[in-house]
Amino acid sequence: MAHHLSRLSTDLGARISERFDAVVIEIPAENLLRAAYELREIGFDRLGMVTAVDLGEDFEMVYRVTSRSLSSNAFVKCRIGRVDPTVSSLCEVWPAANWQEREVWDLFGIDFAGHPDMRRILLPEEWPGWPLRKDYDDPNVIRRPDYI
Amino acid sequence: MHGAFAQGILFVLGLATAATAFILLVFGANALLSPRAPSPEKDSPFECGMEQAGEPWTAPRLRFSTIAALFVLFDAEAVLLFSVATGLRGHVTALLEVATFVAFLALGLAYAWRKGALEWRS
Amino acid sequence: MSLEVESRTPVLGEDGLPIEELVVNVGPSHPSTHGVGRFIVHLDGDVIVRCDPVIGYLHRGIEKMAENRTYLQIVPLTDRLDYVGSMYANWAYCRTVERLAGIRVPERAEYLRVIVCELQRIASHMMGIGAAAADTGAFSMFLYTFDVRERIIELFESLCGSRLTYNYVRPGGVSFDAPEGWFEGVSAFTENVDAQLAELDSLFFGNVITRGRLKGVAVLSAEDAVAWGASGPVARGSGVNWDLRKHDPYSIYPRMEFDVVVGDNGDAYDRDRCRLFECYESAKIIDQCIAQMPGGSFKAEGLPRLIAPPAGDAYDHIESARGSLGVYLVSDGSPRPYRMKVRSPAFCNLALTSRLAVGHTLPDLVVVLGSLDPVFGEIDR
Amino acid sequence: MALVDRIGAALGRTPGGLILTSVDALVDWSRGQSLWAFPMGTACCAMELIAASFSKFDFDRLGTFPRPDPRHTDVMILAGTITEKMKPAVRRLYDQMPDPKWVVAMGNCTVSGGIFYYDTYSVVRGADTFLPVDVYIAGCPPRPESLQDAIVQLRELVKEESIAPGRRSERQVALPRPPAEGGDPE
Repeated sequence: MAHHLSRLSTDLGARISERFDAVVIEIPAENLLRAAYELREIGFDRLGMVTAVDLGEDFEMVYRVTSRSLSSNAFVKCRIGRVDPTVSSLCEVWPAANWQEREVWDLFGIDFAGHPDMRRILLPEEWPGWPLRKDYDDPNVIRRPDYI
Repeated sequence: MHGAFAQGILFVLGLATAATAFILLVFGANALLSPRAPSPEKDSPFECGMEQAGEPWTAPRLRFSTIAALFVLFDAEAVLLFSVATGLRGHVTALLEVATFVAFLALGLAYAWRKGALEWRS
Repeated sequence: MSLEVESRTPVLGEDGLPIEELVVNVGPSHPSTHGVGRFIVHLDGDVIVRCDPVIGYLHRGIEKMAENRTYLQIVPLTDRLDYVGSMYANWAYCRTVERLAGIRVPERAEYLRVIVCELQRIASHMMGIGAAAADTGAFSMFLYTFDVRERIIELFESLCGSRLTYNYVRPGGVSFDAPEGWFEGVSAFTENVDAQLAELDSLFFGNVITRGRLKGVAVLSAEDAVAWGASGPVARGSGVNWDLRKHDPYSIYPRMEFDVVVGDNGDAYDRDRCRLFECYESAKIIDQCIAQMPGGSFKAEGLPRLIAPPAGDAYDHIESARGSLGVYLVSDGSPRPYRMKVRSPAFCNLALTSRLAVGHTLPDLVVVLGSLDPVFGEIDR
Repeated sequence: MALVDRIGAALGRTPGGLILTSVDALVDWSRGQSLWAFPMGTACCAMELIAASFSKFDFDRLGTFPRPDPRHTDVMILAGTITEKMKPAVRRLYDQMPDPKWVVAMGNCTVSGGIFYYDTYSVVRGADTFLPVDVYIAGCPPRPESLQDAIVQLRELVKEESIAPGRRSERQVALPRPPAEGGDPE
């Protein structure tokens, strides 16, 4: 498995670390699309999950891909800046990303360049703000009192 | 003959009046006793809770009308066959007449089939 | 609040005449959408030209709520995700917390979890097949499948006291041990479930009207199923041999012998039938679990009251009735997760409707939805 | 003024209102025995509503027949969480129901937002903020028996309706009604 990914780290600047259950691949955001094509060639034909984490100063995109032939899983992570966050859309590599990217756009406000149908999917169209960001404040949200 | 005939007529008239009376009673009670509170939202068309997504006044497809015409045609044929079947039971010549009648209509059906009028989708 | 319909560019039909599309709204309150999904359907006559799903009518923001609750308080939230099979979300979430915090779960708890989740699979499939049957007119089938489901709900009620939102699987084990006599009840259930499933099979799938309505509708190819991320009976119905219990084994599934049900031509008939045959396999698994049931405690000892796992992230998934249900947790060392993401199988399966429904008639849209078995609590989260 | 209001008013003026009360009793009894339900099922309570209408708990013996069409129904059973995106749809479906109509709020989410009260941005905290709710059922989800008990309790409320306009029993006045802006066209 590791030699497959070695090409990734050499020409795409990926940092690969092995965890007991999955390979974690950190990719600079501009090489994400080429890395995705590369991964699909290697055999990662299933995109399981697309999500984002608001780390305060920037966002971290987390993709989880699975390869049935190699029977192994991989996390692909990349960091994007907080101001006007955009990342290339992986719809043409794995169509499964279509709806999940729309959900990340809907809840985080991260734009996906090249997405065929970039609309909100869960919230009404005219919903102000991006709810899952840490700095999202909504007047009618009632905070739960901290008993613990 | 006279008695049975009158009895038949009475029976039919009695049935008709009973049916209409029942319907008038039910709908009349409903019209009398149900409250009226008309409002623009109440009259808006029901589309699963949403506003109407597009106006319903669109031109229907041609195939609906061809299928309807064919149905009326063969339905009329069936109606005629009923009268023939009851009236001319047991005569050989009747069989021939009915056979030619049905043959002509079968010819029409075969023509429609060949022309593809029965295909629902192109 | 209506979705603005684009300007009417005349689409030319095959006979050159402009087609005026009839736009119909199969909206949130509709018996055949199995919940609050909305499908804006563009019709040419009664043939669907375009169908785009609108979801989010049950989006409660569970992922945002989870960021302000401790790890134990999130378990009742996961019950409300896939409310037809709430044991799954419990288990997927608890596996991720255990992986994050490094908690070892005793053997007996793993066996109880597998028994409970396989029972839940039968109950969830009974709802899925019943609803799909009711949509094609076989309403009595829905009553028959609900009879089986009610028996399972009675077993759950005697186990953890609730009919639908069980809150049974907790990080580190399960909340209650099985009361005595419960295992006899379960094995009594699995004994005659095979006969009932055979009856359902002949009642619905043997019926010639069902074959006419379901066969050949919404054919999903294996490549599309994998490319669009479909999983569970939807993917297996079109020949994708991928079942997490077998191909990415977790818990004690390696000790169980069962076979993965795979359909061949990927139409609505195969998907629904795969669900029914999976119930046979689940019954087999339950019997084996009861046979090998070990003693011992049902909860990990020495578990701190307030679980505060070390900083890091973890992802784990299980094979739920709808597919691979995964939970991704990011923790920053505090007793509250920093981020929780639920990877919902029904969400990815529903994305297929816009491709599967095109070309079919409007009544077939109901069959397509029935075969995808959406549950909107899990889709909208 | 519908014909029935004039009849009701006229009957009301008869001495002692004997005829009006007897007509009311007959009308209310017949309505109470066949309250057709509009299953506004959104979340988990919908599963219990389905379980309640099937053979084990059998809603039909109370005369309650689930009809998914607002035009055919008298009671709207709100089963499940109502979100901001769903609120206009629920309000429109309530408006499209013919009079006389009642609302049963089933489950904690419709009564007060329930488990989704805190920290959510998209849940309506209680159906009575925009709908006139008549019977509240606690439970998450409530058992089918408590749902059927709600319909039996609703019959008491139905018994207080009158065909003469303007007669509202104190129990109906005491029920919380939504503020005027989202108000019921009382």
